[in-house]
Amino acid sequence: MALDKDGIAKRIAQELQDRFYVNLGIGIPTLVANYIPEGISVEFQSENGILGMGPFPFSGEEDADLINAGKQTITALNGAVYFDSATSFAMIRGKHVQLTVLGAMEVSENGDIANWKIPGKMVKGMGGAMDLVASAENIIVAMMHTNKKGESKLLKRCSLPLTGVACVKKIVTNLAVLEILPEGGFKLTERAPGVSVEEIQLATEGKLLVEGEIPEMNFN
Amino acid sequence: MALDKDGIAKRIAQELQDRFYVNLGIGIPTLVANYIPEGISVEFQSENGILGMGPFPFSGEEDADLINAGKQTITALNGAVYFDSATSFAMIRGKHVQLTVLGAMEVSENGDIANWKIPGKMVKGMGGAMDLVASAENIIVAMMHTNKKGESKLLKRCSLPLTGVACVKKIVTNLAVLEILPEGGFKLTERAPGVSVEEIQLATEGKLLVEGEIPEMNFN
Amino acid sequence: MIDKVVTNVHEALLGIEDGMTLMLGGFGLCGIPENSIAELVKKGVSNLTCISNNAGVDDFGLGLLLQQKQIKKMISSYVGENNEFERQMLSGELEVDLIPQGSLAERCRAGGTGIPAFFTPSGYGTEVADGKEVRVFNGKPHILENALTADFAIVKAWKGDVAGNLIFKATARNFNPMMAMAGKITIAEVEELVPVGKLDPNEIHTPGIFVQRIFQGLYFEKRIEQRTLRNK
Amino acid sequence: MIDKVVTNVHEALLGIEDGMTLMLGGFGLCGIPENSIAELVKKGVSNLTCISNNAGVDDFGLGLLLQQKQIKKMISSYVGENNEFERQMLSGELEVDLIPQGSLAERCRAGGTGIPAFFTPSGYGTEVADGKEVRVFNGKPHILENALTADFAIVKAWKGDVAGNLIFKATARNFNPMMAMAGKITIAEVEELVPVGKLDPNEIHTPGIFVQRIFQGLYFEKRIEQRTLRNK
Repeated sequence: MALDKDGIAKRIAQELQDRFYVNLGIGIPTLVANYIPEGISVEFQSENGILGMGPFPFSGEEDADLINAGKQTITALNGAVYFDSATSFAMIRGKHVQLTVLGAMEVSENGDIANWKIPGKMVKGMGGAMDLVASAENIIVAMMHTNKKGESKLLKRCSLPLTGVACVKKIVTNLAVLEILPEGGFKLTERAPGVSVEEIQLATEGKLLVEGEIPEMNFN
Repeated sequence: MALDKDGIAKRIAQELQDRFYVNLGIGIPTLVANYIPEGISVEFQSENGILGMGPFPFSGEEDADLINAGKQTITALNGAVYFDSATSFAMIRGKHVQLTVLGAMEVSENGDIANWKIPGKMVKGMGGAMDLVASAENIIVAMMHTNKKGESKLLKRCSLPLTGVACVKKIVTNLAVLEILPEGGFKLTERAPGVSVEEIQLATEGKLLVEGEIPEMNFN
Repeated sequence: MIDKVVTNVHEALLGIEDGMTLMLGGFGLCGIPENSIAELVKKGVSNLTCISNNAGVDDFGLGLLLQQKQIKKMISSYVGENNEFERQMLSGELEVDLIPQGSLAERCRAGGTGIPAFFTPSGYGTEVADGKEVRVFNGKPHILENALTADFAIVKAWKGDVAGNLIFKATARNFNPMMAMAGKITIAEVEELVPVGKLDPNEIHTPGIFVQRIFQGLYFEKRIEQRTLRNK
Repeated sequence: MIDKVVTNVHEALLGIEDGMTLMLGGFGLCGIPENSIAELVKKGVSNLTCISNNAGVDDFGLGLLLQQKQIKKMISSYVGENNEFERQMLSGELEVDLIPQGSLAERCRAGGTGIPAFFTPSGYGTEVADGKEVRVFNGKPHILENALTADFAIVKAWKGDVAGNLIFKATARNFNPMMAMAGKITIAEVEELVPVGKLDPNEIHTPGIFVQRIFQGLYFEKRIEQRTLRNK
C-alpha cells in the first residue's frame, strides 16, 4: 500500500543521523520532526532565523514573533538561538546544515529539481529553496510519486523552471525510495509496503534502475 | 610658531560637525577627541568593535576586554555598542562613518597616501587604514609637515607603497591646513600662528597653491 | 550621543516620494513595520519599488499597499498567500523580481556594507542566473549578484534607544538588520523606545549608526499568519 | 541539543597537525584563545599557517608560537609591537600576507558563508591589488577578494553553553565570530561554560552550529597591551 504523508516523513526520519543540523521544508518535510529516531540528537534550523526549533505551542502560548519558515507559530527548545536572515543563509550556503529535506513538483533523473513556479499560473517564489539546493551536501526530496493528474513527477527532464541543477541525491515518495546516480537515473532502493516494482516503474517517467531484489521499507 | 601635536588635533577638531560618526586613527588623530567643540554631538567609532568610545579609564577600572584600535584601554559611553570586525568595516566601507582622521608618512598632490610600509625596514601592516581611505567620503590627514630628517611629507608623488589612491581631501600639519584640489595640488588655506607662507612653501615638495592672503588658524 | 528620535510616524516618513525604492523588514507578517505601512497608505505615495522578503497578505502588511496600487515593483523571495498580488503579477500590472531568499538577505547586507557584488551558488542553472556572470570556484559554478540599496529602509524592532540602537525579538529579527544597513535613510519603529544607557551595549543587534530616525510605534497588531497549536 | 563539550584543551586540539591552516580570534591581545595557544606550544605542531589579525607580542599571544618557529606563514592586517615577528619577516624566515583589516574580516566571513569571492574598494591601487581582478562599480574601482577558510578555527568567548552557543564580551568579540564560521572544525574556549538554557537565545553572538568543540578555559591572563589611564 502506498504511504501517506506521515509514512513518507517517517521513512525520511530514518535518514537522520546523530548530531545532524537539519532544515525541513514546508509540507511533508515538516512532519519529519515528529519521527526522530530514539537515541540521536538532531537540531532543526528554520531559515527565517531559529536553530533549535521545538514543537508547536500550546493554545495561549503562541507568540507572533516566534514562527518558522512556513509562518507557523512554534516554540524554541532549550539551547535555541535566534539570528538574522543573512546569518541563517550563512549556515545554509556555508554547508553548516547537514541535511535538507524539501518538497518538489518535479525531479529529473540527473537530479534537477523544480518546485517554485508554473509559468503563467502559479508563481509563489523560491523562498529559500534555491539557496538550500545549491548548497546542501545532502538533499532529500519528499513528495508524492505522481501529481494530481496521475502524471509522474520523476522525469527524464524537468518541464518546469528549475530550482537547482544536479543537486538531488535521494527521493522518498509514497511508493519508493530512490537514489539519483552520478551518471543519471533513479536507482530504486526500497518499495513502500505492498507496492510492486511494476507499479513504481509505471509511475516513473525517467530512467528507473532496478537491480536484484528490492526490499520493502522497514518501519520497525 | 609651528603647532605641536595637540595643536594639530585642536585644529582638526574644528572640522567635526554635529551628528558626525568619526573614526580616529592612532597617534595625533586620537587626541582630536579631547577637543570636541561645544554644542555638537559626535560619536567615535573604533574599528576593533565599538561605537560610542569614551575617555581612558580611571586606574583600577581598566578592562582587558575593552580597548580601542590602538590597543589602549578605554571606556564606553552611555549608548555605546559593541560589534564584530565584519560589522565594524560594514560601517566604514558602507560609508556610515562621516569622517576619518588618520596619520601618514607621505601624501601626494593628487591625494594618494602612504602610511603602512617602508620596504625592507618597517612593515607593521595597514591595519584598517586601507579600508578607511578607500571608503570614507571625508578624510583628513593629521601629520607633521616634514619627517625626522626634515624632508617634506607633502610630495609630487609618494615614494613609499601606497595605502590608497586619490583619497585625501584635507591635510592638517604643524605648519598649515591644506586642501587637495580635484585637479591636483595642495591648496594652502590656513597657516599655523606665526608661520609664513615661505616656510610652508619651503617644507612642501609637491605643488603648493597660494591664492591671495592666507589667514592664520583661529583657535578661539 | 546622537539623538535619532522623531515624534511620530508622520515625521519619520517625511521625504518618501513617488517612485522611490523602499526596503521593508519582516518575514511574512512577523517583524513588519506596521505603523509605517499604515502611514504609507495614508500618505498615498505611489510607483514604489518595495524590497521585502514577502508581500504580506491581502488585508495586512504590504498587501495594504498592493490594494491601493501604490507598488510598481516588488523584489521578494516568496509571495504566496496573497491573491491580489498574484492577480496583479499575472496580469502584468505589477513588476516582480523574485530572488532566492539567501541572495536577497546577502544582497541587502552587501548594499549596507560597501560590497558592490559577490558570487553565490544560489540560482545557478535557473532563470535567476539569466544575464548574470557565471564563474567556477572550487569546481562549482557560481553567479555574480549585485548589492541592493534603498532610498529608505523601514524596520521594526522590539526595543530601541534614543541613539538608534536596536534589539529585535526572536524570529522577528529576520531581514530587519540587513535592511537597516542598506537604507540611505533608515527608519526604525519600535515597540519600546528607551533612554540611552538602558540597553546593554553587548546585546544590541543593530548599532545606531545605521539608523537615522527612530520612533515609538503606537500600536502593533502583530497578526499571526498560521496559528498552529499542539494539544495539551 | 547537540553536545559540543570536550573535557580539556588537549582533547579540544586533537587533530591539529603540522602544515595546517589555523584561524585564531582576537585583536591585539584582546579576546585571544590563551589556553589553546599554550597547548599549541606544548603540542609543538609546526609549519602552521596562522590567520589572525595580529601576531601577539614577543612573549604573549601568537608571539609564543613565533618564538618556537612553529609558524610558517602569517595572514594578518597589522603586525607591529612584535620584534621577533619583524625579524623573522625581514629575514625571510616567515612568509607574511598582509591584508586590509576589513578585507580580512570579510574574507573570513565569506569563507564561513559560502561566498567564494566578493568585490571591495579596499586596497585598490596598492600592492594588495597585485594580481587581483579590478572592476568598476558606480564609477569606482574595486578588487576581487577570495574567501578564507581554515582547517581549524580557534576562538575565545566570554560565555558559552553546552550546545556551542557563544557570547563575547565588549571588544573581545572582534574577529572571533567570523572565524568561528570559517573553520572546518571550530574550537571555542570560554571563560564560563554554562548548561543549555542558561543563555538567552536572543543574545547569542555565535550560534552553536558553527562550533564543533567547546571547553572551559582553565586560566585567562588577559594581558593588557596598552594600559592607558586618565587622572581622577
